[in-house]
Amino acid sequence: MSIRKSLVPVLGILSLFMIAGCADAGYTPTSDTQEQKATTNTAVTQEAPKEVMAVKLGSILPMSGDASAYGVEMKRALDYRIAEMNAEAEKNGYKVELIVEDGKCDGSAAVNAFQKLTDVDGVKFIIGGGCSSESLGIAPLLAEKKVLALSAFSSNPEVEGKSPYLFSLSYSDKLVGEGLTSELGKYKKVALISEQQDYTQGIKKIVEATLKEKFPEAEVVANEEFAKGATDFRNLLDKVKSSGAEVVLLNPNVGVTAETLLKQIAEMKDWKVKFVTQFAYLNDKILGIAPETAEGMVIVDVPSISEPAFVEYKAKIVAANGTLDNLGSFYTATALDSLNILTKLYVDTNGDAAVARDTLASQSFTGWSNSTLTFGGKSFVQGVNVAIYNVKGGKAELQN
Amino acid sequence: MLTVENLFVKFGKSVILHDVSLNIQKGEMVGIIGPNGCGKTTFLNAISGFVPVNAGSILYNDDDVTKWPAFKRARAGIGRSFQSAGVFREMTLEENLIIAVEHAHNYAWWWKFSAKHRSIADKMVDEALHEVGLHAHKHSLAGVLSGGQLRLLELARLKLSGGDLMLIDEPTAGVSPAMRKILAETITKLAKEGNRSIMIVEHDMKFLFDLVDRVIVFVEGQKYLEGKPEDVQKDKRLQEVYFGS
Amino acid sequence: MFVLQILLTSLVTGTQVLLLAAGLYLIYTVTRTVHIALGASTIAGGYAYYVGFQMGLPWYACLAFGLAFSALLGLLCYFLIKPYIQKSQVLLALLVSIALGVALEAALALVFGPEGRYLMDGVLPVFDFWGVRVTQVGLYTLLVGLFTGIIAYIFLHVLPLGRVVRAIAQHPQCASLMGIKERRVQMVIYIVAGVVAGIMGILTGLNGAITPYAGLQPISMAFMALLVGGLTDFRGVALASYLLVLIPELIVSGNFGEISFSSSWKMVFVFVISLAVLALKPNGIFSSVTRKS
Amino acid sequence: MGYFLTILSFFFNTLIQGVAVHLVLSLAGIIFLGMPTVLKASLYALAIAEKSGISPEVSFFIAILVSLLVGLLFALLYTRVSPDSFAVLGMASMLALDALVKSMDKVTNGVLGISGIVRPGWMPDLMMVGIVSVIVGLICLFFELILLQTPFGRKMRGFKEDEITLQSMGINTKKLSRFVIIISSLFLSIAGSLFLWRIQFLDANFGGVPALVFLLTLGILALKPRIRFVVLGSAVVTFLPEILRFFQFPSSLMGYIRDLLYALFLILLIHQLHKHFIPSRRTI
Repeated sequence: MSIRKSLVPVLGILSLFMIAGCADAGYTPTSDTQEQKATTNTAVTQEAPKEVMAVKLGSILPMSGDASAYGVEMKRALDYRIAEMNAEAEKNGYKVELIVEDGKCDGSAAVNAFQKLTDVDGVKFIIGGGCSSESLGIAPLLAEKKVLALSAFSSNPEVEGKSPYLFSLSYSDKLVGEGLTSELGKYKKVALISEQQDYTQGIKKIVEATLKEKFPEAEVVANEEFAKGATDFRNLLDKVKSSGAEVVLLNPNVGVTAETLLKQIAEMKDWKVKFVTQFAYLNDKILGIAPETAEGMVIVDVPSISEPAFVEYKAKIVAANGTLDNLGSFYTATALDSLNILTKLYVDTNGDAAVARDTLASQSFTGWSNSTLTFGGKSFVQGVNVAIYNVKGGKAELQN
Repeated sequence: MLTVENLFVKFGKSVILHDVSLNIQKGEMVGIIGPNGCGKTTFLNAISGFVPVNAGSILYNDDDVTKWPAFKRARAGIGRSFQSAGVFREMTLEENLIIAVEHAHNYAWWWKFSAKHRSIADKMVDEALHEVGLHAHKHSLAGVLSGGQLRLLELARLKLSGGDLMLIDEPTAGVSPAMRKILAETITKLAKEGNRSIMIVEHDMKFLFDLVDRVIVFVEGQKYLEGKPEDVQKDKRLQEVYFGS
Repeated sequence: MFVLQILLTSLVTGTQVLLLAAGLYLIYTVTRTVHIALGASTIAGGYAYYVGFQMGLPWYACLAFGLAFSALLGLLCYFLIKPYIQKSQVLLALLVSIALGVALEAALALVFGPEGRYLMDGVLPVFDFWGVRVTQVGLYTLLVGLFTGIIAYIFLHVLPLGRVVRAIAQHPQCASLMGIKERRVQMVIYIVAGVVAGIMGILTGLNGAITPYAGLQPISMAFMALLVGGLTDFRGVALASYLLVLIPELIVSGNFGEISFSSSWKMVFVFVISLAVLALKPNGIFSSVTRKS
Repeated sequence: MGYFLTILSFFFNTLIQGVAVHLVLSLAGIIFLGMPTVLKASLYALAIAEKSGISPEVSFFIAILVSLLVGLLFALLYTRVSPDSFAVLGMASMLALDALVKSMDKVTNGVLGISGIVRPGWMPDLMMVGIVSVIVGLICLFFELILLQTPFGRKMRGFKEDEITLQSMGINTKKLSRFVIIISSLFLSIAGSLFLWRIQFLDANFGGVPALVFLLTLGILALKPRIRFVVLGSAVVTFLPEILRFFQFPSSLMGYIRDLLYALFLILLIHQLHKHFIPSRRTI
């Protein structure tokens, strides 16, 4: 009978496992980039003369997929700061080792990366998740393993209260949503056009809720969604136009989708209506394509950091490791703050994540992104307010 | 055994079978001949259920099977062979026959694991293979057999399926004269043993006339001539059909 | 006026699907292969045009470059799928075609990045008449669609090569008996289908933007148009292409008081309609029953 | 230790999917491109049931029920339309379900996917999930081993080669093909549930063309009606992506390189193996 014949390969495969298993010990996944490898090697060979604490931090960032630009640029900022800190390792008394894993801006990949960081590398302090989908993916696992996660640019309001061990230095989209709604509330008939993507869906949910709560008399006459990466919005725009909306919220993802949407609105020469949008349109190249359509558009966005010391420091990182355009000034600041705060907590609590969590939740810290960074028991940092821009002649000018 | 009344088969606008009626008794061997495209194979397909019938009825052992699907008719006992030998080339000869045995006697799913069942089935398969002289190839894939051997295997399978009406479609197509003699013996044995009725569609008139009790000639989807082989052979209308007047 | 505008825009989208369905129809009827990779090769044609556009070539040079690339791609697809056509292994031909589609899309994403690209700068020029608007590219699409339809009709029903194609489609064996070099005709068909698909890719890219993974949805719709329309008559396929675009667009654009579906629901309705039609008439709306045996 | 467990449970999870694909694609020759749809539908059933407060075990049965239901729909469709229509409709169903899931965000949480999926009580950590995957994987493999020895197994092999001859032997090929589609849907949802409990996150983009290519590669590797090909196929598909880790690709391109290599591997594989494939089903 063929059972005997088919057992042979089964045993063969299982033995393959044994090899993979024991090879596992010395196995460091190659998703770390080249220089990362360099740092881990130097840490092992160089015998530190004085007792220097090894601060082991993990990080889950979108290194591939759609948001890869954010992950790659944030890693540049982190690497620069770590190199700076490790140069004075003896003086500070600690040396930082960062293991970066690719979360692919995708929940299941983030969970894989998390399991690898915690099981294989024994990490207890994590900078990340990067995208909101990554943070939401790993949130349920944090408490179980007592791992502290501080995110730099997860802004989806669902992160609020998701896990006592998950914090985000980013403003919550709730803030941007409320800013948008206060603009939309000035009109009776409102239309929403949003892309099916996690950031834009987060914004849409907040705007819908806040409109109902704060502006009951404003009627949502059209609430349109389009699939991610769509390129033809003409029928959708005609439907919104025929709904008689006085103000339209444009809520696409940044980049080509936002540009295509504006171009196809510009094709409708006879449609005069007020546009309100989020930071996707805070981009002179896109506004420049159809200045007369964008005239009078209101853009609600994140505060920008213009403090000279920070601008100069950021310029040094760009000179050393490359551009940070996609990450932007605010998120570069939160990236550096997340590293500094986690390192400080690790040193103060000698790597005890539970105590570090309580400290982070209760006390306040100083950082680049804000003079005082306090969580006050919340998942999002408190005291961040939005910036409002008005478009004039193809240029976005700060209003307040 | 089998009664066909006013059978009409159409494809789109073209009429393939035109008002055909036929009757076959138990144990009778009937041959069907006729020029290409006269509807011989379609007639077999209609009886075995592979082609829908537009009008008329087919009665088999006093069941009206006109509307039955093909597998239901086969279960009722209408066996069928094909021009290009309905045999599974990727399976061994033994497996080809085992499928028929286990289905005809509806063995339980675990029969392969009981020695008793295995020996009974083995005996049946060996016996059938010896009858058609293919026992030497029992464990080789059916794909290695020649055209004639494939037909013999198909006949062996038909015997094991145990139907009492066999529709055989051009058994001699592409078969050497020597093999034709073996085929004729096998078909006769098949009919005599189980007192089965056989209907053979064939081009080779000499092969057919020695074998069957009655011959029917089809022309343009209609029954044109019927009778004993000797009478039909001498009938000048037959010459007209084949060689033109 | 609103409904008229929806009709016109859907007519343009429907023509895009029709162009793809025409390519599919040729390949499917002659070689019985479900050529999924045609979706990815339309996008590749668009990217070829984009490369020319980046190099600053005039539009006709870009077009020539795009179509030449599509033809080459059609040839490559043919050579990769040829062994399976001869041995009539539909399953393997389909799997190779799917894998080819995935490989092409991944390669495009690697070379051009996941972000969309424009084949034309700035806002598209628009024609306004009777309160309805159509983009210049949209008008070209309609003209090309009409032109291809007429050529296809003449090609299939008048010219000798057309009869050859239909002969191979109905009965490949006896076609080769009559001395028709089946191999060469199949190759020509793959190239022609590639070029027609390339035209579609370029027009779609010009009319909006082009992204590497935009090939799967149009090819699925074109295929469903092929099946819903019935494989025996291209006019059925043409009508089905427009119906499968128009009906979902109307449902999605309609505002029936409380329940209103947004445009992300389109693919759901396309699938439901095709399922319903094929369940009722498995051979498509316009197919005539022919003797199978 | 954890990473080894992940690979182990991934392998056995692939094995269960391998059995599902082996039955419907390799054995019966049915081009079932709707497999990712069945998988995604049953996973969403499990996730939504759990999120609405139902216990994981009961949610598992709801997922099984949904997969059987969707499998039945595909089974009825298979016997109604031509094999090519069935293949194309299967692929289109992937796009339709994706659009549906992302648009009904009140129920499915839309593009954000569903996170925090709870494992059953007796399966608290990765270790237990790994062990359960191994056990269930072996049970499914053994089930198919037995199945191939039964009359059903032989009929399926016959079905792939020549459905007409089977019908002429009195076998109801419509019932046969429906049964095999439903059985493979059942296996798919078992594999899917184990995967979901391991990952505890259901991504809205799950089950697209990459998942289809994954399943089809499994099907092609195991095109022979023998169990050892299913095991071999699952091993190759599990360890293939691991090879990629040893090349120093810039991580932002990793996703696309993986898809490209997978697809090229499939084309090469078919090219090598097609010499001894049997011609597809003959109609009279």
